[in-house]
Amino acid sequence: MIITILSAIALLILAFAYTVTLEGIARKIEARIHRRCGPPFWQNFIDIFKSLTKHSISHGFIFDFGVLMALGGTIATVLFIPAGNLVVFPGLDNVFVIIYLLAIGLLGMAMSAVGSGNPNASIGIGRALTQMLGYELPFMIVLLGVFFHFRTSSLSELAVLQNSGGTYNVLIMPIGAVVGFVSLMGMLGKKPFDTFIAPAEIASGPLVEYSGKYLGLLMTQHAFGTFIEIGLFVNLFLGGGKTIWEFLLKFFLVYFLAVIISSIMPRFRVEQAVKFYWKWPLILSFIQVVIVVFIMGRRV
Amino acid sequence: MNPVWLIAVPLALAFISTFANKISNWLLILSAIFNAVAGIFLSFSSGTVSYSIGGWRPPFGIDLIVTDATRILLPVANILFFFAVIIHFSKKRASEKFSVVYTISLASLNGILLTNDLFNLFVFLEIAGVAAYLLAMTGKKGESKVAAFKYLLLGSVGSLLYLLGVAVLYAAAGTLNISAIATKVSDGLLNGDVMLVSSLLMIAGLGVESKLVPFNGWVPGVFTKSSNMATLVLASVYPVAMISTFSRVILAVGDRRALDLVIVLGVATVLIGEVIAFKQRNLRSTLAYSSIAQSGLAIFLVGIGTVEALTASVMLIINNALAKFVLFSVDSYTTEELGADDLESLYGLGRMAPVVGLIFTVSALSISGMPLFFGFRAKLLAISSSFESLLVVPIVILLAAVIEITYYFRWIFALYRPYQGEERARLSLPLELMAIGVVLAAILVFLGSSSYETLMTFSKAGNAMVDAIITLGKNLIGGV
Amino acid sequence: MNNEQTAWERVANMLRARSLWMLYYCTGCGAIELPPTMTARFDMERFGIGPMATPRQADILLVTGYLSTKTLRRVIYSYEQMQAPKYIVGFGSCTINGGIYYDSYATINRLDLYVPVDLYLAGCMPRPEAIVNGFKNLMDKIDQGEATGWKDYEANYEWYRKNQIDALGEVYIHDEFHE
Amino acid sequence: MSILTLLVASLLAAPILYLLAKFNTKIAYGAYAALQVFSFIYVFFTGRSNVSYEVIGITERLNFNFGITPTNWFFASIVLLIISMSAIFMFPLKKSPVKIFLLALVSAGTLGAVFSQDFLTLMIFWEISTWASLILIIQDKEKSPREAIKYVTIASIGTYSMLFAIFYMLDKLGSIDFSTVATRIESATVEVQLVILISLGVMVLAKMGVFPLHIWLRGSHSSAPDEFSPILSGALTKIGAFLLFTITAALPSFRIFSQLPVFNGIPMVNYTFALLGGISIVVGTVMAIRMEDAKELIAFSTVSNSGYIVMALSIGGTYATAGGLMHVLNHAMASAAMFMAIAAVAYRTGTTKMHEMGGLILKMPVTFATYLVAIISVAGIPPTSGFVSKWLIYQQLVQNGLPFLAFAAFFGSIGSFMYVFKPLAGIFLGQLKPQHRNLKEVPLVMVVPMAILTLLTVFWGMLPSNAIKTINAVTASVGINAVEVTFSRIVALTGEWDSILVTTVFAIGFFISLFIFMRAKKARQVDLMDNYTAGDFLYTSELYHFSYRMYRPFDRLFEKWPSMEDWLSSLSDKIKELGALLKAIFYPANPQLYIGLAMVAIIGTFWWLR
Repeated sequence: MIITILSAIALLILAFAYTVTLEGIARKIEARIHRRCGPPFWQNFIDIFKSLTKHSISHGFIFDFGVLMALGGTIATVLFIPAGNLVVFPGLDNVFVIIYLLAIGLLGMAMSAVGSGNPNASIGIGRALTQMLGYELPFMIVLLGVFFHFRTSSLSELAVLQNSGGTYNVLIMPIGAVVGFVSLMGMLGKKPFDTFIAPAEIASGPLVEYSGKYLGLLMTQHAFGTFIEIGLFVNLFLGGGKTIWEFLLKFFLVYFLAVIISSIMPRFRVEQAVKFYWKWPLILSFIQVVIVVFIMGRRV
Repeated sequence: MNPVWLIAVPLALAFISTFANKISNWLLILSAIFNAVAGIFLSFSSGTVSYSIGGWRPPFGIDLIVTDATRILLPVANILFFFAVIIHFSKKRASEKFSVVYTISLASLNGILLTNDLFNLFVFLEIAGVAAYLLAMTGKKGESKVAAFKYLLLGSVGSLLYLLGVAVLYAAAGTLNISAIATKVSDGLLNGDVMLVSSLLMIAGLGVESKLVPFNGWVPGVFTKSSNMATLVLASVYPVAMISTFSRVILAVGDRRALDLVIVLGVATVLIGEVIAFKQRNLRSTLAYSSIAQSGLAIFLVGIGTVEALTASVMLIINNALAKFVLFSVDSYTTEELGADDLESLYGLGRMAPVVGLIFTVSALSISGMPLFFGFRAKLLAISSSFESLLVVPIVILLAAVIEITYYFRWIFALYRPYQGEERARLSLPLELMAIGVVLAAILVFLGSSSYETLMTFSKAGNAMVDAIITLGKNLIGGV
Repeated sequence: MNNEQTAWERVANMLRARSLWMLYYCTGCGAIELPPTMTARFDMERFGIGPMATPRQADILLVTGYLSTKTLRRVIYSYEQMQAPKYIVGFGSCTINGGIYYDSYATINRLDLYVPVDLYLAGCMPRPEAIVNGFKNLMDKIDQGEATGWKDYEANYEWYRKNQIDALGEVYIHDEFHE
Repeated sequence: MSILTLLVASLLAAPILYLLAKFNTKIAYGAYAALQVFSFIYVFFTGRSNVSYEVIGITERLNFNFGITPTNWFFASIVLLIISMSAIFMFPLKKSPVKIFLLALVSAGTLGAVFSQDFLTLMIFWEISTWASLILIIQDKEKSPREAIKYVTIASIGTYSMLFAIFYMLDKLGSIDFSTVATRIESATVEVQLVILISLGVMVLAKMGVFPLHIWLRGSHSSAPDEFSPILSGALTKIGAFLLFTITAALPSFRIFSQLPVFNGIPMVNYTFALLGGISIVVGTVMAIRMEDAKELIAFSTVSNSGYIVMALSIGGTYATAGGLMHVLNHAMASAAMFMAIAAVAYRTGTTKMHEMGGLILKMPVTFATYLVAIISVAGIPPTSGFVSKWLIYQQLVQNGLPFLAFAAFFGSIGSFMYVFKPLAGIFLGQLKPQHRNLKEVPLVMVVPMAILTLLTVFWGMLPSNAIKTINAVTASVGINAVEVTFSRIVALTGEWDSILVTTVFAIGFFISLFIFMRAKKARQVDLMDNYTAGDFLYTSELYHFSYRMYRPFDRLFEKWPSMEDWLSSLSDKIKELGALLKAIFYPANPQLYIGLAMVAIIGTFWWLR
């Protein structure tokens, strides 16, 4: 019990510190690609804490409640992500639970944003939900193949099985891993799939009315969300890690790749994004899962 | 009581009324009352009884036959006729010209239901036919004359074909008594090809009056163009006699092979009738095509020929007669009151005149075979017995039933839809129509929700349809 | 001006100085100087300064160019939608003295009569170097707790309000077509 | 007292209530609600343990067979729960004697159907409730007759298909009892088995509103009286699930079709049904996303969720069967709660068009909470019961390796976020319309049933083991393995999860964020109209409420798809054209043509038969 609580606290702090640092590094990387100098890597910490010190406005009960629900749901989800050998709830970290628990955060965010009464927020949420229907489908279908193959949907067990089997899933199911990565880009809201934020067009969409601490909380939520999404990918396809350091390294590599790709991309319109996801990633995911189910079979 | 009175009394009264034109209406009513009472009286006994006419023993002379089937169908036909007469004459604008025709048609219909002789049947068919042609031309417009003329043409051809069939059969069997021929047929004494030819000719001949495709071209014209009273009689009373006689004759003296044809034609009639009825936007023509479909339904069961099938057939005939009576009288009432009977002009009728709405709904639901109504029991039995045949038969029947339900519900909903047109005067429902409609609707509901024992009567009728004539024939031949 | 700060405020001000999100109100031609300031040549982001989409999120209101009575109304509205601590940067000489259109009936000549301006960037237009320099000055001011325009606005709201009404007039019919 | 007494009482209640309502509608509605609540309590508490059978003879071969088995009890409790809640809920709404008569008839028919032990009893009582509901649908609204015609057609397709199946069974197997048929069907030939199960399946598809027979749902559900929609969607479609469970689980469809081609452990027939379920998930989801009327939207969500139930029960197996039954439970509650919430809103605002409302959250907080929990359940998010069923269904999909069905399941699940959020945003969130400024929450009598359904949804979400244990008893009675559960954990093939843990962790996360939120500076409350407008001034709230065509980009993707909505009307046009053709052939204008036709027929048949 005590160990669970301690590891939960450790995981939360790790997730926050590491992801926010990486976000800062990402800004730096992006700046370097633009041939700029870029902000210091701790810039995102400053941004978050500054936001928390500012004054803010609220648009009523649901505006507050939704933000709390978003952050609460996301924090809850983080606790189910195994980080190397730091596993808070071994065996109970079912991927379906993680994906649906993450949806609480999304729903809270959506409610709060629309509760602000700003149409830009509604448009942004509409786009975000539409895009979600795009990227989740191929991802979930690939997951079906993974679970079928390994006979488990527990994230930590999947990582252990990959490590003990000697090969990572990215080698066993390369097509699936590619699809998973493309879906991950959508989940992270990285370009070209960031149409729901679109600052110049719909004034940053869902975030349009958030000020001060609300913005700070949502930035924290975003950091946790990033940790969950990349953590899922690392554990599913790259075997998690035997130690926490291995996990963090893989995490960094995946995030780095995503940032590099996103910084040279233009932006899809939302229906283009959905069409894209329903074309190549979906076809590839079906190919992958058919290979897994009908040719490879279950892992012995 | 000797059933010959059911024929003789109306015939005699008709004869009198040709001389006493003034009282012909009263004579019609008198004969209708007499026949209704006598019909009911007849139904109290049971079993198959043969009555010889003129003292000649049956295989040689003409005889009338009363079976368990007749005991149901005869009262139904006579009572409905009586109701039709009441509805008609209560309006006080009855034309006296046609009273004789009605009286004669009553006599001939009873004759058709009762006779056990093929040639005698032909005579009654001719009389009924001539009466029907005259009734068909009673419509207000000239179109009804055209329709009646078509009916005349088809009817005469049908009668001739029937007569030809009878002649062929007579040449082969040497007798005209249905029971006697039936015995010979069942003993295999007749040549197969001769039988087939005569059966085909008789199917075609009787098919005209029984509204079997493709011999029923007259139906839509006559039913839509003729006067209300004539349509009521032609659509509810005539089918009872015609379809039951069709099945009686074909089952008794028909070739087994011809029964396949009956199934095919019956099912085709159902499908064609329902599909065309679905298209109609006018209540009376919908009902006309629905009548065609219903007779097809009753007739294809004859082709199956089991007791269950014939029971279903009798039930369908009665269900159709009762329900169509109500539906056609509601239709004639609306055409008179509202001037039209298309879908839009019926809007709101059910709210304006609740009783009309109620009896219409009950009858329509019964015809389309909803649970709780008589039609459901009939259709249930029909479908279950149709499994004797190919699997495609019940499927087609069910498909047709779906179409039927859809268009009947269109009409029911139309009745209850809010009406947006100009203000209409409050409709006053004639008392007798209300009473008769409610009684008939109540009977439909009662029979639909009654226990199995009540429906045993129909089972007896179905049994009689299959067995009675041939049993009688065996006795007769044995007697010879 | 009272310059004493609690420790908490000092930390907060330090953070605020290093993370400045700006809302640029492109009223005039001055905005053309911002892209070079943000992109590779001068790279504003290294100071933690970045553009934000809405006044709710922003710390700095950048009024880039001359103001007419019509735009001033919107500047004030946007400023009031921003959350404290908030700073206004008047960009170019138009915000100081009306610029080349100073004698037009519709031009607002002095921005700080209506909203508290924490920093003016002089020039027509100021070069990116000047902008960066100005922002550095603003950061220093914030760090030391001297950029207190938002407090002034709260304290002297009556005065600002009167000036605003004098320039813009009272609006009696509140709908989309009159304000 | 027995089930039979209850049934007779509810049937007799219909005319009595009608007469009572002529006298005083309030007493009649109160009596109706009391009767329904009593039946629910009676069935729920007495039927759980005992198994009993009752028979009334109607013919020598056919009987009305009633019985309480775990299956009957399970479905009856769900259906009666929904009906009794709606019965309380409808009290303040528009009353009429006809409506109460029909409602009582619907309830009686439903009661008879869920306690039936043979197909004919099931069908007859089902038909009673169907036809009563049909007339009930056309009571209130203008457009309803046109929509009800679709219902009639589809329902009669189902009815006659089932009638066909019943007589076919009687003919080939000699019985229509569930239990006797289950034993005899195994020795029948494949054709017989196929005909029986497919024609019963058509009934299921028609009544549950599953592709391709789903077209009636939109019109009927949306044009039904507001108080009746919860019953229609929550209770009546669930009888279809009862029949489906009977034919897939009680009749051993898996064993008897195992000689046919089998895909991933699922026989072809079941796979086809599952596929139809999958298609209706997708169709229902896409159409629901595109609707602008809240009731039409929920109607399509019913299509989608019926698809889930059909898919799960057709796949069979331990997890999908349990998941399907669980989904019956939580979709009944969720859809009833959603329809109730919309009815409550419509009761106050008089409209169900989403873009005509907005910002009602503070005006109608309980209604909002009801709707919120219901949609969380529909979307399958953890602390509600909706997640449990979806999780179980996914387990089976993974176990059998069914990517195409899984595609549909995932599509429906993720797509449901989109459609359930639309009414939430359109009705409850966003800008308040000026004409709704003085709205109040609905009366207590409407609030209570909504609250009960909400609490039950959350309860079974936090403690699914409670429901799963009951479902295990149901599945055990038909010989399917039980899902392994402990107090808080559910264990399945690919892992386990702990509902209490998930709830606790979520609560902890929530309190962490609440702590940060409280520590930071208190926010200033501003009006909804004080909003970022790019500097423009705003006074008309309608202009700032974005809910009409919220998913326009998504809409555009599906604009050119063929509309199943037009299928029926085009079919009816086809039938009419065929009618015109047949009329031209068989009823020409000239009498000589008839006679020619008749002659051709006679000669032709002579050669055929000879």
